[in-house]
Amino acid sequence: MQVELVYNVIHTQTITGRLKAGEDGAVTVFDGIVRNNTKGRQTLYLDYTAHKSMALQQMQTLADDAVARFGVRDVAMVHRLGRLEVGETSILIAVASAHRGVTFDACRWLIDTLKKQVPIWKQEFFVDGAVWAPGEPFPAELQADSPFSQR
Amino acid sequence: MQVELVYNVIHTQTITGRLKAGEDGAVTVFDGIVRNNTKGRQTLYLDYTAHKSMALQQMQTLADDAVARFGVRDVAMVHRLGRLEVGETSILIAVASAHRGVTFDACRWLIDTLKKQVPIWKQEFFVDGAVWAPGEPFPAELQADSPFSQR
Amino acid sequence: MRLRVLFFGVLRDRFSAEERLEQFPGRTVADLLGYYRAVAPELGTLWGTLAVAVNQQYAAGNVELKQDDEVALLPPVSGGAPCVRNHAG
Amino acid sequence: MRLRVLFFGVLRDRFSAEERLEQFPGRTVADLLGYYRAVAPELGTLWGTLAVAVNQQYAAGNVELKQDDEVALLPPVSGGAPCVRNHAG
Repeated sequence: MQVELVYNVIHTQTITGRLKAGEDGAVTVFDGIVRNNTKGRQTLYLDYTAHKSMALQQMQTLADDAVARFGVRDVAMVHRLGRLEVGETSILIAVASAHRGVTFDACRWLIDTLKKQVPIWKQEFFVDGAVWAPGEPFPAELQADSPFSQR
Repeated sequence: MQVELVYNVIHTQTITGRLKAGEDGAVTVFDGIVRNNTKGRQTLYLDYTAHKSMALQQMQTLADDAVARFGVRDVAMVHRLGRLEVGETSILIAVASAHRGVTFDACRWLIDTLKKQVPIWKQEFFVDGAVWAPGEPFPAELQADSPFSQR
Repeated sequence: MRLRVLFFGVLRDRFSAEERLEQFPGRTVADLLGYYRAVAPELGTLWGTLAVAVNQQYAAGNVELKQDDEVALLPPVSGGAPCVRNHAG
Repeated sequence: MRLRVLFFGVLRDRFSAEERLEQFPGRTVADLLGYYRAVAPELGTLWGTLAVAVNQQYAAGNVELKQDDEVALLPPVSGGAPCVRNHAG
Protein backbone atom coordinates (compact mmCIF):
# COMPACT_ATOMS: atom_id res chain seq x y z
CA MET A 1 0.00 0.00 0.00
CA GLN A 2 1.74 3.13 -1.26
CA VAL A 3 0.63 6.29 0.58
CA GLU A 4 2.81 9.33 0.07
CA LEU A 5 3.17 13.09 0.02
CA VAL A 6 5.73 14.17 -2.56
CA TYR A 7 7.25 17.42 -3.83
CA ASN A 8 8.14 16.22 -7.32
CA VAL A 9 6.30 15.11 -10.45
CA ILE A 10 3.97 12.14 -9.90
CA HIS A 11 4.78 9.32 -12.33
CA THR A 12 1.48 7.56 -12.92
CA GLN A 13 2.89 4.59 -14.78
CA THR A 14 5.52 3.86 -12.12
CA ILE A 15 2.90 3.90 -9.38
CA THR A 16 0.33 1.78 -11.19
CA GLY A 17 3.05 -0.58 -12.43
CA ARG A 18 4.21 -1.17 -8.87
CA LEU A 19 0.62 -1.63 -7.73
CA LYS A 20 -0.44 -4.36 -10.17
CA ALA A 21 -0.25 -8.01 -9.18
CA GLY A 22 -1.02 -11.21 -11.06
CA GLU A 23 -4.44 -11.71 -9.57
CA ASP A 24 -5.65 -8.23 -10.60
CA GLY A 25 -8.01 -7.86 -13.53
CA ALA A 26 -8.74 -4.15 -13.15
CA VAL A 27 -7.06 -0.96 -12.06
CA THR A 28 -9.05 2.26 -11.82
CA VAL A 29 -6.99 5.41 -11.62
CA PHE A 30 -8.04 8.91 -10.67
CA ASP A 31 -5.66 11.61 -11.83
CA GLY A 32 -6.44 15.08 -10.46
CA ILE A 33 -4.77 17.79 -12.51
CA VAL A 34 -4.22 21.49 -12.25
CA ARG A 35 -6.75 23.29 -14.43
CA ASN A 36 -5.92 26.43 -16.36
CA ASN A 37 -8.79 28.33 -14.78
CA THR A 38 -11.12 28.57 -11.79
CA LYS A 39 -14.53 29.96 -12.64
CA GLY A 40 -13.02 31.49 -15.75
CA ARG A 41 -10.12 33.20 -13.94
CA GLN A 42 -6.81 32.18 -15.49
CA THR A 43 -4.58 30.15 -13.17
CA LEU A 44 -0.81 30.69 -13.24
CA TYR A 45 0.10 27.99 -10.72
CA LEU A 46 -1.00 26.45 -7.45
CA ASP A 47 0.70 25.94 -4.14
CA TYR A 48 -0.35 23.01 -1.95
CA THR A 49 0.51 22.85 1.76
CA ALA A 50 -0.41 20.19 4.29
CA HIS A 51 -0.38 19.30 7.95
CA LYS A 52 1.94 16.57 6.77
CA SER A 53 2.10 14.06 9.60
CA MET A 54 -1.66 14.25 10.07
CA ALA A 55 -2.41 14.14 6.33
CA LEU A 56 -0.30 11.00 5.93
CA GLN A 57 -2.06 9.34 8.85
CA GLN A 58 -5.45 10.27 7.40
CA MET A 59 -4.53 8.99 3.93
CA GLN A 60 -3.27 5.71 5.39
CA THR A 61 -6.53 5.32 7.30
CA LEU A 62 -8.55 5.99 4.16
CA ALA A 63 -6.52 3.43 2.19
CA ASP A 64 -7.07 0.81 4.92
CA ASP A 65 -10.77 1.66 5.06
CA ALA A 66 -11.11 1.32 1.26
CA VAL A 67 -9.65 -2.19 1.37
CA ALA A 68 -11.94 -3.15 4.27
CA ARG A 69 -15.15 -1.54 2.89
CA PHE A 70 -14.85 -2.46 -0.77
CA GLY A 71 -12.74 -5.61 -0.58
CA VAL A 72 -10.24 -4.34 -3.13
CA ARG A 73 -6.77 -5.87 -3.13
CA ASP A 74 -4.56 -2.79 -2.94
CA VAL A 75 -4.55 1.00 -3.11
CA ALA A 76 -1.97 3.64 -4.01
CA MET A 77 -2.54 7.26 -3.02
CA VAL A 78 0.01 9.98 -3.72
CA HIS A 79 -0.57 13.70 -3.22
CA ARG A 80 1.85 16.31 -4.41
CA LEU A 81 2.70 19.43 -2.37
CA GLY A 82 4.42 22.69 -3.22
CA ARG A 83 4.17 24.60 -6.46
CA LEU A 84 2.29 22.92 -9.34
CA GLU A 85 1.92 24.17 -12.88
CA VAL A 86 -1.17 23.87 -15.09
CA GLY A 87 -1.54 20.32 -16.40
CA GLU A 88 0.44 18.68 -13.60
CA THR A 89 -1.00 15.94 -11.43
CA SER A 90 -1.84 17.01 -7.88
CA ILE A 91 -3.22 13.66 -6.77
CA LEU A 92 -3.11 10.13 -8.05
CA ILE A 93 -5.32 7.42 -6.61
CA ALA A 94 -5.10 3.91 -8.05
CA VAL A 95 -7.12 0.90 -6.94
CA ALA A 96 -6.41 -2.67 -8.05
CA SER A 97 -8.53 -5.77 -7.69
CA ALA A 98 -9.72 -8.87 -9.51
CA HIS A 99 -12.98 -7.25 -10.63
CA ARG A 100 -13.70 -3.78 -11.88
CA GLY A 101 -16.87 -2.72 -10.06
CA VAL A 102 -15.23 -2.35 -6.67
CA THR A 103 -12.21 -0.55 -8.12
CA PHE A 104 -14.48 2.21 -9.46
CA ASP A 105 -16.42 2.42 -6.19
CA ALA A 106 -13.33 2.50 -3.97
CA CYS A 107 -11.48 5.02 -6.15
CA ARG A 108 -14.38 7.42 -6.14
CA TRP A 109 -14.95 7.06 -2.40
CA LEU A 110 -11.26 7.76 -1.77
CA ILE A 111 -11.13 11.02 -3.71
CA ASP A 112 -14.50 12.20 -2.35
CA THR A 113 -13.46 11.47 1.25
CA LEU A 114 -9.93 12.84 0.86
CA LYS A 115 -11.34 16.14 -0.33
CA LYS A 116 -13.43 16.48 2.82
CA GLN A 117 -11.05 15.48 5.57
CA VAL A 118 -7.38 15.20 4.64
CA PRO A 119 -5.63 18.36 5.88
CA ILE A 120 -4.21 19.77 2.66
CA TRP A 121 -4.78 23.31 1.38
CA LYS A 122 -4.44 24.92 -1.98
CA GLN A 123 -3.48 28.49 -2.77
CA GLU A 124 -4.25 29.61 -6.31
CA PHE A 125 -2.12 32.19 -8.05
CA PHE A 126 -3.73 34.23 -10.81
CA VAL A 127 -2.30 37.01 -12.94
CA ASP A 128 -4.03 39.48 -10.64
CA GLY A 129 -3.47 38.00 -7.18
CA ALA A 130 -3.68 34.89 -5.05
CA VAL A 131 -6.47 33.23 -3.06
CA TRP A 132 -6.80 30.25 -0.77
CA ALA A 133 -9.30 27.87 -2.35
CA PRO A 134 -12.48 27.97 -0.23
CA GLY A 135 -12.41 24.24 0.51
CA GLU A 136 -15.26 21.86 1.25
CA PRO A 137 -17.05 22.31 4.57
CA PHE A 138 -15.94 19.71 7.11
CA PRO A 139 -18.36 16.89 7.87
CA ALA A 140 -20.26 18.00 11.00
CA GLU A 141 -18.56 15.40 13.19
CA LEU A 142 -15.12 16.81 12.43
CA GLN A 143 -15.94 20.47 13.01
CA ALA A 144 -14.64 21.79 16.31
CA ASP A 145 -17.71 23.72 17.45
CA SER A 146 -20.35 21.48 15.94
CA PRO A 147 -23.16 20.28 18.24
CA PHE A 148 -22.65 16.84 16.65
CA SER A 149 -19.03 16.66 17.70
CA GLN A 150 -19.40 16.22 21.43
CA ARG A 151 -17.34 13.04 21.57
CA MET B 1 -10.67 11.41 -29.53
CA GLN B 2 -8.27 8.47 -29.70
CA VAL B 3 -10.03 5.18 -30.56
CA GLU B 4 -7.75 2.33 -31.56
CA LEU B 5 -7.14 -1.37 -31.84
CA VAL B 6 -3.44 -2.18 -31.41
CA TYR B 7 -1.22 -5.24 -31.41
CA ASN B 8 1.53 -3.87 -29.17
CA VAL B 9 1.90 -2.83 -25.56
CA ILE B 10 -0.49 -0.08 -24.49
CA HIS B 11 1.39 2.87 -22.99
CA THR B 12 -0.97 4.38 -20.45
CA GLN B 13 1.04 7.49 -19.77
CA THR B 14 1.41 8.35 -23.45
CA ILE B 15 -2.32 8.03 -24.02
CA THR B 16 -3.39 9.99 -20.95
CA GLY B 17 -0.68 12.59 -21.57
CA ARG B 18 -2.00 13.18 -25.08
CA LEU B 19 -5.56 13.32 -23.77
CA LYS B 20 -5.12 16.03 -21.12
CA ALA B 21 -5.87 19.65 -21.92
CA GLY B 22 -5.57 22.82 -19.87
CA GLU B 23 -9.22 23.01 -18.93
CA ASP B 24 -9.25 19.48 -17.48
CA GLY B 25 -9.28 18.99 -13.73
CA ALA B 26 -9.79 15.23 -13.69
CA VAL B 27 -8.89 12.16 -15.66
CA THR B 28 -10.35 8.79 -14.73
CA VAL B 29 -8.59 5.80 -16.23
CA PHE B 30 -9.71 2.20 -16.42
CA ASP B 31 -6.92 -0.27 -17.05
CA GLY B 32 -8.09 -3.82 -17.74
CA ILE B 33 -5.30 -6.31 -17.23
CA VAL B 34 -4.72 -9.99 -17.86
CA ARG B 35 -5.22 -11.92 -14.63
CA ASN B 36 -3.14 -14.93 -13.71
CA ASN B 37 -6.22 -17.08 -13.22
CA THR B 38 -9.85 -17.60 -14.15
CA LYS B 39 -11.90 -19.23 -11.41
CA GLY B 40 -8.67 -20.53 -9.92
CA ARG B 41 -7.37 -22.06 -13.17
CA GLN B 42 -3.89 -20.73 -13.95
CA THR B 43 -3.73 -18.59 -17.11
CA LEU B 44 -0.68 -18.82 -19.39
CA TYR B 45 -1.72 -16.14 -21.86
CA LEU B 46 -4.73 -14.80 -23.74
CA ASP B 47 -5.47 -14.25 -27.38
CA TYR B 48 -7.88 -11.49 -28.38
CA THR B 49 -9.51 -11.37 -31.83
CA ALA B 50 -12.00 -8.88 -33.19
CA HIS B 51 -14.29 -8.08 -36.06
CA LYS B 52 -11.95 -5.16 -36.49
CA SER B 53 -13.77 -2.72 -38.76
CA MET B 54 -17.00 -3.23 -36.82
CA ALA B 55 -15.30 -3.06 -33.41
CA LEU B 56 -13.66 0.25 -34.31
CA GLN B 57 -16.96 1.68 -35.51
CA GLN B 58 -18.66 0.54 -32.29
CA MET B 59 -15.91 1.98 -30.11
CA GLN B 60 -16.09 5.30 -31.95
CA THR B 61 -19.85 5.39 -31.46
CA LEU B 62 -19.44 4.65 -27.74
CA ALA B 63 -16.85 7.41 -27.37
CA ASP B 64 -19.17 9.89 -29.13
CA ASP B 65 -22.09 8.76 -26.98
CA ALA B 66 -20.06 9.17 -23.77
CA VAL B 67 -19.27 12.79 -24.65
CA ALA B 68 -22.91 13.47 -25.50
CA ARG B 69 -24.47 11.66 -22.50
CA PHE B 70 -22.06 12.71 -19.76
CA GLY B 71 -20.77 16.01 -21.11
CA VAL B 72 -17.14 15.01 -20.68
CA ARG B 73 -14.53 16.82 -22.76
CA ASP B 74 -12.67 13.92 -24.35
CA VAL B 75 -12.25 10.15 -24.32
CA ALA B 76 -9.45 7.76 -25.28
CA MET B 77 -10.22 4.08 -25.80
CA VAL B 78 -7.56 1.60 -26.88
CA HIS B 79 -8.03 -2.19 -27.02
CA ARG B 80 -5.18 -4.56 -27.63
CA LEU B 81 -5.53 -7.65 -29.84
CA GLY B 82 -3.38 -10.77 -30.31
CA ARG B 83 -1.44 -12.57 -27.63
CA LEU B 84 -1.27 -10.96 -24.17
CA GLU B 85 0.70 -12.13 -21.19
CA VAL B 86 -0.39 -12.02 -17.55
CA GLY B 87 -0.17 -8.46 -16.18
CA GLU B 88 -0.46 -6.76 -19.57
CA THR B 89 -3.15 -4.20 -20.34
CA SER B 90 -5.90 -5.44 -22.64
CA ILE B 91 -7.93 -2.26 -22.58
CA LEU B 92 -7.36 1.31 -21.55
CA ILE B 93 -10.19 3.80 -21.26
CA ALA B 94 -9.41 7.35 -20.17
CA VAL B 95 -11.93 10.16 -19.72
CA ALA B 96 -10.97 13.79 -19.18
CA SER B 97 -13.11 16.70 -18.07
CA ALA B 98 -13.16 19.74 -15.83
CA HIS B 99 -14.91 17.89 -12.98
CA ARG B 100 -14.42 14.42 -11.67
CA GLY B 101 -17.95 13.06 -11.18
CA VAL B 102 -18.72 12.73 -14.88
CA THR B 103 -15.31 11.22 -15.64
CA PHE B 104 -16.06 8.34 -13.26
CA ASP B 105 -19.57 7.87 -14.66
CA ALA B 106 -18.49 7.98 -18.31
CA CYS B 107 -15.50 5.69 -17.79
CA ARG B 108 -17.61 3.06 -16.08
CA TRP B 109 -20.37 3.27 -18.66
CA LEU B 110 -17.80 2.85 -21.45
CA ILE B 111 -16.24 -0.34 -20.07
CA ASP B 112 -19.63 -1.82 -19.12
CA THR B 113 -21.07 -1.12 -22.56
CA LEU B 114 -17.96 -2.19 -24.46
CA LYS B 115 -18.06 -5.56 -22.75
CA LYS B 116 -21.61 -6.16 -23.94
CA GLN B 117 -21.51 -5.06 -27.54
CA VAL B 118 -18.08 -4.46 -29.05
CA PRO B 119 -17.21 -7.52 -31.20
CA ILE B 120 -14.00 -8.71 -29.55
CA TRP B 121 -13.40 -12.25 -28.28
CA LYS B 122 -10.92 -13.71 -25.88
CA GLN B 123 -9.40 -17.18 -25.94
CA GLU B 124 -7.73 -18.24 -22.70
CA PHE B 125 -4.77 -20.60 -22.71
CA PHE B 126 -4.18 -22.67 -19.59
CA VAL B 127 -1.53 -25.29 -18.87
CA ASP B 128 -4.11 -27.93 -19.69
CA GLY B 129 -5.91 -26.51 -22.71
CA ALA B 130 -7.64 -23.48 -24.18
CA VAL B 131 -11.18 -22.12 -23.99
CA TRP B 132 -13.09 -19.25 -25.51
CA ALA B 133 -14.27 -17.02 -22.68
CA PRO B 134 -18.06 -17.44 -22.39
CA GLY B 135 -18.75 -13.74 -22.92
CA GLU B 136 -21.63 -11.61 -21.70
CA PRO B 137 -25.07 -12.30 -23.22
CA PHE B 138 -25.95 -9.70 -25.83
CA PRO B 139 -28.56 -7.11 -24.89
CA ALA B 140 -31.87 -8.47 -26.21
CA GLU B 141 -32.11 -5.81 -28.91
CA LEU B 142 -28.82 -6.92 -30.48
CA GLN B 143 -29.53 -10.64 -30.52
CA ALA B 144 -30.44 -11.97 -33.95
CA ASP B 145 -33.39 -14.16 -32.99
CA SER B 146 -34.69 -12.09 -30.11
CA PRO B 147 -38.40 -11.24 -30.15
CA PHE B 148 -37.35 -7.70 -29.11
CA SER B 149 -35.22 -7.20 -32.17
CA GLN B 150 -37.86 -6.93 -34.86
CA ARG B 151 -36.60 -3.64 -36.20
CA MET C 1 -27.72 -14.82 -53.66
CA ARG C 2 -24.00 -14.56 -52.96
CA LEU C 3 -22.80 -13.66 -49.45
CA ARG C 4 -19.52 -13.27 -47.60
CA VAL C 5 -19.91 -14.89 -44.18
CA LEU C 6 -17.52 -14.25 -41.28
CA PHE C 7 -17.22 -16.43 -38.18
CA PHE C 8 -15.85 -15.28 -34.84
CA GLY C 9 -14.99 -16.53 -31.38
CA VAL C 10 -15.95 -20.09 -30.57
CA LEU C 11 -17.45 -20.48 -34.08
CA ARG C 12 -13.85 -20.52 -35.33
CA ASP C 13 -13.46 -23.96 -33.75
CA ARG C 14 -16.06 -25.26 -36.22
CA PHE C 15 -15.93 -22.91 -39.23
CA SER C 16 -13.18 -21.08 -41.04
CA ALA C 17 -12.76 -17.36 -40.44
CA GLU C 18 -14.44 -16.50 -43.72
CA GLU C 19 -16.64 -18.38 -46.16
CA ARG C 20 -18.01 -17.35 -49.52
CA LEU C 21 -21.56 -18.62 -49.86
CA GLU C 22 -22.22 -18.67 -53.61
CA GLN C 23 -25.83 -19.80 -53.64
CA PHE C 24 -27.60 -18.89 -50.41
CA PRO C 25 -31.17 -20.15 -50.82
CA GLY C 26 -32.79 -17.93 -48.13
CA ARG C 27 -33.76 -14.28 -47.76
CA THR C 28 -33.26 -12.96 -44.22
CA VAL C 29 -30.78 -12.98 -41.33
CA ALA C 30 -32.97 -15.60 -39.61
CA ASP C 31 -32.82 -17.77 -42.73
CA LEU C 32 -29.02 -17.59 -42.71
CA LEU C 33 -28.87 -18.55 -39.04
CA GLY C 34 -31.19 -21.50 -39.77
CA TYR C 35 -28.97 -22.54 -42.66
CA TYR C 36 -25.83 -22.74 -40.50
CA ARG C 37 -27.67 -24.23 -37.55
CA ALA C 38 -28.61 -27.11 -39.87
CA VAL C 39 -24.94 -27.44 -40.87
CA ALA C 40 -23.73 -27.62 -37.25
CA PRO C 41 -26.61 -28.64 -34.96
CA GLU C 42 -24.03 -29.94 -32.46
CA LEU C 43 -23.37 -26.34 -31.36
CA GLY C 44 -26.75 -26.55 -29.60
CA THR C 45 -27.77 -23.60 -27.45
CA LEU C 46 -25.00 -21.41 -28.84
CA TRP C 47 -27.24 -20.71 -31.85
CA GLY C 48 -29.77 -18.94 -29.64
CA THR C 49 -27.18 -16.58 -28.20
CA LEU C 50 -25.66 -15.21 -31.42
CA ALA C 51 -25.84 -11.72 -32.80
CA VAL C 52 -25.50 -11.07 -36.51
CA ALA C 53 -23.91 -8.08 -38.18
CA VAL C 54 -24.72 -7.19 -41.76
CA ASN C 55 -22.09 -4.93 -43.25
CA GLN C 56 -20.76 -4.16 -39.74
CA GLN C 57 -24.15 -3.27 -38.26
CA TYR C 58 -26.08 -5.40 -35.77
CA ALA C 59 -29.10 -6.81 -37.58
CA ALA C 60 -32.30 -8.43 -36.34
CA GLY C 61 -33.62 -11.74 -37.69
CA ASN C 62 -36.09 -10.13 -40.09
CA VAL C 63 -33.48 -8.00 -41.88
CA GLU C 64 -33.35 -8.79 -45.62
CA LEU C 65 -30.01 -9.73 -47.11
CA LYS C 66 -28.73 -8.41 -50.44
CA GLN C 67 -26.28 -9.71 -53.00
CA ASP C 68 -22.65 -9.47 -51.76
CA ASP C 69 -23.55 -8.52 -48.20
CA GLU C 70 -20.94 -9.21 -45.53
CA VAL C 71 -22.66 -11.18 -42.79
CA ALA C 72 -20.84 -11.83 -39.51
CA LEU C 73 -21.95 -14.45 -36.98
CA LEU C 74 -21.02 -13.18 -33.51
CA PRO C 75 -21.01 -15.22 -30.30
CA PRO C 76 -21.39 -13.26 -27.03
CA VAL C 77 -18.43 -10.89 -26.88
CA SER C 78 -15.67 -11.10 -24.28
CA GLY C 79 -13.40 -8.15 -24.93
CA GLY C 80 -12.37 -5.58 -22.38
CA ALA C 81 -11.25 -6.42 -18.90
CA PRO C 82 -10.81 -10.05 -18.02
CA CYS C 83 -13.78 -10.55 -15.74
CA VAL C 84 -15.72 -13.75 -15.44
CA ARG C 85 -19.39 -13.63 -16.28
CA ASN C 86 -20.90 -14.56 -12.95
CA HIS C 87 -19.02 -12.03 -10.86
CA ALA C 88 -19.85 -8.54 -9.74
CA GLY C 89 -16.73 -7.16 -11.43
CA MET D 1 -0.61 25.35 30.29
CA ARG D 2 1.90 25.37 27.45
CA LEU D 3 0.74 24.50 23.89
CA ARG D 4 2.21 24.33 20.42
CA VAL D 5 -0.31 25.84 18.02
CA LEU D 6 -0.17 25.31 14.24
CA PHE D 7 -2.01 27.43 11.68
CA PHE D 8 -2.91 26.31 8.17
CA GLY D 9 -4.48 27.53 4.96
CA VAL D 10 -6.00 30.97 5.00
CA LEU D 11 -5.04 31.35 8.70
CA ARG D 12 -1.45 31.71 7.47
CA ASP D 13 -2.39 35.11 6.08
CA ARG D 14 -3.00 36.27 9.67
CA PHE D 15 -0.88 34.01 11.91
CA SER D 16 2.54 32.45 11.60
CA ALA D 17 2.81 28.76 10.74
CA GLU D 18 3.57 27.87 14.34
CA GLU D 19 3.18 29.62 17.65
CA ARG D 20 4.25 28.56 21.15
CA LEU D 21 1.58 29.55 23.61
CA GLU D 22 3.36 29.63 26.98
CA GLN D 23 0.45 30.47 29.26
CA PHE D 24 -2.84 29.35 27.75
CA PRO D 25 -5.50 30.33 30.31
CA GLY D 26 -8.25 27.91 29.11
CA ARG D 27 -8.94 24.19 29.34
CA THR D 28 -10.62 22.83 26.18
CA VAL D 29 -10.44 22.98 22.37
CA ALA D 30 -13.42 25.35 22.44
CA ASP D 31 -11.57 27.62 24.88
CA LEU D 32 -8.58 27.76 22.53
CA LEU D 33 -10.79 28.62 19.56
CA GLY D 34 -12.40 31.37 21.65
CA TYR D 35 -8.96 32.68 22.60
CA TYR D 36 -7.85 33.08 18.97
CA ARG D 37 -11.22 34.32 17.82
CA ALA D 38 -10.76 37.18 20.32
CA VAL D 39 -7.28 37.84 18.86
CA ALA D 40 -8.58 38.01 15.27
CA PRO D 41 -12.32 38.74 15.28
CA GLU D 42 -11.94 40.20 11.77
CA LEU D 43 -11.81 36.64 10.37
CA GLY D 44 -15.56 36.52 11.07
CA THR D 45 -17.45 33.46 9.90
CA LEU D 46 -14.25 31.53 9.24
CA TRP D 47 -14.11 30.72 12.96
CA GLY D 48 -17.30 28.72 12.74
CA THR D 49 -15.97 26.52 9.93
CA LEU D 50 -12.71 25.36 11.48
CA ALA D 51 -11.73 21.89 12.58
CA VAL D 52 -9.12 21.38 15.27
CA ALA D 53 -6.63 18.57 15.52
CA VAL D 54 -4.98 17.72 18.82
CA ASN D 55 -1.82 15.69 18.31
CA GLN D 56 -2.88 14.96 14.71
CA GLN D 57 -6.38 13.76 15.60
CA TYR D 58 -9.58 15.67 14.89
CA ALA D 59 -10.95 16.88 18.22
CA ALA D 60 -14.36 18.20 19.26
CA GLY D 61 -14.83 21.41 21.22
CA ASN D 62 -15.17 19.70 24.59
CA VAL D 63 -11.85 17.83 24.33
CA GLU D 64 -9.53 18.73 27.23
CA LEU D 65 -6.06 19.96 26.36
CA LYS D 66 -2.90 18.85 28.17
CA GLN D 67 0.52 20.38 28.72
CA ASP D 68 2.61 20.40 25.50
CA ASP D 69 -0.22 19.29 23.21
CA GLU D 70 0.15 20.12 19.53
CA VAL D 71 -3.05 21.87 18.49
CA ALA D 72 -3.68 22.58 14.79
CA LEU D 73 -6.32 25.04 13.56
CA LEU D 74 -7.63 23.75 10.23
CA PRO D 75 -9.74 25.70 7.74
CA PRO D 76 -11.91 23.66 5.35
CA VAL D 77 -9.49 21.52 3.33
CA SER D 78 -8.94 21.89 -0.42
CA GLY D 79 -6.53 19.15 -1.38
CA GLY D 80 -7.08 16.60 -4.11
CA ALA D 81 -8.43 17.43 -7.50
CA PRO D 82 -8.89 21.07 -8.39
CA CYS D 83 -12.66 21.30 -8.31
CA VAL D 84 -14.60 24.35 -7.26
CA ARG D 85 -16.96 23.94 -4.36
CA ASN D 86 -20.28 24.64 -6.01
CA HIS D 87 -19.88 22.24 -8.89
CA ALA D 88 -20.97 18.67 -9.46
CA GLY D 89 -17.38 17.62 -10.05
